[in-house]
Amino acid sequence: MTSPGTSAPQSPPTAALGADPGFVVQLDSFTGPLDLLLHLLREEQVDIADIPIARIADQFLSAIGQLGLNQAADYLEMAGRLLRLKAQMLLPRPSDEDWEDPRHELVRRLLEYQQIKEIVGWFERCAERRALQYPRGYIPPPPELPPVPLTLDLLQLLEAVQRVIDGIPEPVLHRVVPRPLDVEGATARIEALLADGARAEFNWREALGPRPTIVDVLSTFLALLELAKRGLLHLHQPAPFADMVIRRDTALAAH
Amino acid sequence: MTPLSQLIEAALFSANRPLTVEELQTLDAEATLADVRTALDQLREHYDFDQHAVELVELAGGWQILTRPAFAQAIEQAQFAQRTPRLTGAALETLAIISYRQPVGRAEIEEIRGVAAGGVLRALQERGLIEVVGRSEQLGRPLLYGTTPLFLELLGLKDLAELPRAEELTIALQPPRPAEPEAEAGADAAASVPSES
Amino acid sequence: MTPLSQLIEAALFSANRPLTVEELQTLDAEATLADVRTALDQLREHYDFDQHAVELVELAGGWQILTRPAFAQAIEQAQFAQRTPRLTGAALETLAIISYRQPVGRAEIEEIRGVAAGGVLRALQERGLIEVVGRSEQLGRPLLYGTTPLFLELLGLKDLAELPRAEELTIALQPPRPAEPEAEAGADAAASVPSES
Repeated sequence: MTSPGTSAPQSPPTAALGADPGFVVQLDSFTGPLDLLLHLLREEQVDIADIPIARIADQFLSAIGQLGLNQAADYLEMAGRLLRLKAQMLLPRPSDEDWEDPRHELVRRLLEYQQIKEIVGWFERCAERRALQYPRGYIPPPPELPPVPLTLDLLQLLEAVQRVIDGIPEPVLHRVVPRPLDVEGATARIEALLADGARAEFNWREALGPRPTIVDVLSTFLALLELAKRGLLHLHQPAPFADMVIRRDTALAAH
Repeated sequence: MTPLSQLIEAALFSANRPLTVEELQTLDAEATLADVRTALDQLREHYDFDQHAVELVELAGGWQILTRPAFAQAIEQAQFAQRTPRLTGAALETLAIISYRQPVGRAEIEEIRGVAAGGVLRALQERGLIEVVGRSEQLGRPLLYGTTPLFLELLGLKDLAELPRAEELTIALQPPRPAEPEAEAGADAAASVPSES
Repeated sequence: MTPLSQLIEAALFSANRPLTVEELQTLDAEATLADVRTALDQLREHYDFDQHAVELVELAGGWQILTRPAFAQAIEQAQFAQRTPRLTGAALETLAIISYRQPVGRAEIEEIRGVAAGGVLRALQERGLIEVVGRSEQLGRPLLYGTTPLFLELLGLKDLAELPRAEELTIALQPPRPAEPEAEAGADAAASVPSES
């Protein structure tokens, strides 16, 4: 899901994000962002239905400050969600009746996840009980038996052929139809990167967006070629098969 | 011990997994399924009555001879046999989701856990605890997963119907699909599910 | 059954090798070697007297519970009967892919069916229906499989040209594409283009 290298490089959030020095959690012991979130809620002894989003969001961010990059994407997604909620909670409420709690979806997911955790607890007790019973340790080797005569006919084979064909994912072309090329979107992403004056060049993969599909790759590629043709950027490849590097056109930078 | 109980005992001693009543029936061409069940009962009672250290356990749709829990500590201390390695938290959560929602695709699992699931799914498949049971009709025809008999064996369950029902859990969230106890129907059920939604 | 015989039975059942009298003594700190020998005798007599299908055997300097030779034939027959002459669905589908796309490598088969193919390929090879026909020029030089003369014989075909055409399987799949195109693959393909310009 998170193929490293394709998504824009994400630096892990640093301790600067509202870290509480007295607050230490061992992230390895959590199975994911929801697990961590549940732990924080339990620590704070708050009601799941009425989460103090601002406080919890800050704690979540400080907790993931120590994250390794390979896990980062899953936790960062949740961090982003919490920050968005934090902002939404600060908005003035129209009236109590009309107000739709923006936390609703998060609460639903937390409850669903808690249910999974309860089942996990039940599984663990079952497995623990089962592990107290040992099967026979020595299993005699299976006897050497003459081969069983085999029956096979053409109809069986052709039925299998049909099953295989039925199971083949739709050809690529068909799947492209509902998601046409989005060269404009890709152009906007590239222009945003070019607008960042701090960097003279960047890897073209940064322009792909999160979780790129083949279509995204093609769109980005076409946009790059178009922008290069218009003289807005230079493309170059340091070595065969290496990633393309995008460089702002110096004329544009001066502009 | 009747001749059939003896045959069954010998077969169960020679197998490294639970054997079904149907498999045990092949031991004796004359025996009916009812005969096999009677002989299994006799064997179980015999082990209990004579206070053997082993017992006959119904497991994953079949029968297996296992040591009684009371002797676990002695076996472990003497290190004559090894305990099955424990599953990680991630693996257990994934199994929990699959066991209740099978047939289920990777995207749904990832949505519930909030974590990428590719590695865990592969590990569970390699351990033989889950298997591909079909393909979804949805875009890209993603693979659908279900649990295997080995999963039931690991937890010591007779069948999926032994899983706690949603109403029995403290968090009373109804899963979108109720747990289907028919493990065998996996592949066929997988193909028919999308038409329901 | 005395407590020591029970411990010994549990240990011998769960161990994967014969256990010596000294090893068995470690089960009970109070027991002497003579106690262990007495308990072993009791266990052996119990198995004999009650006509269990298993017996206590001294071999390789230790003790082991083994099924009695008298039942070996019945178990073999049952294991034979349990082997069906029919191929499983997975085996048939794999065979279908190989027959229409030979020579074909394992990766391609797995891509089409979306399931690991190692076990099925081995089974088909053991049954003499497929064989290794060469190696691919691709990275790692994977093995390529094709069907055997026995395959044709079973289907009553003179040669492969007599197979009914299944164009979807031979043509529509070319070039095979993964269900979910990995961004990596796409990126590499795209990245190699500019070098031409």
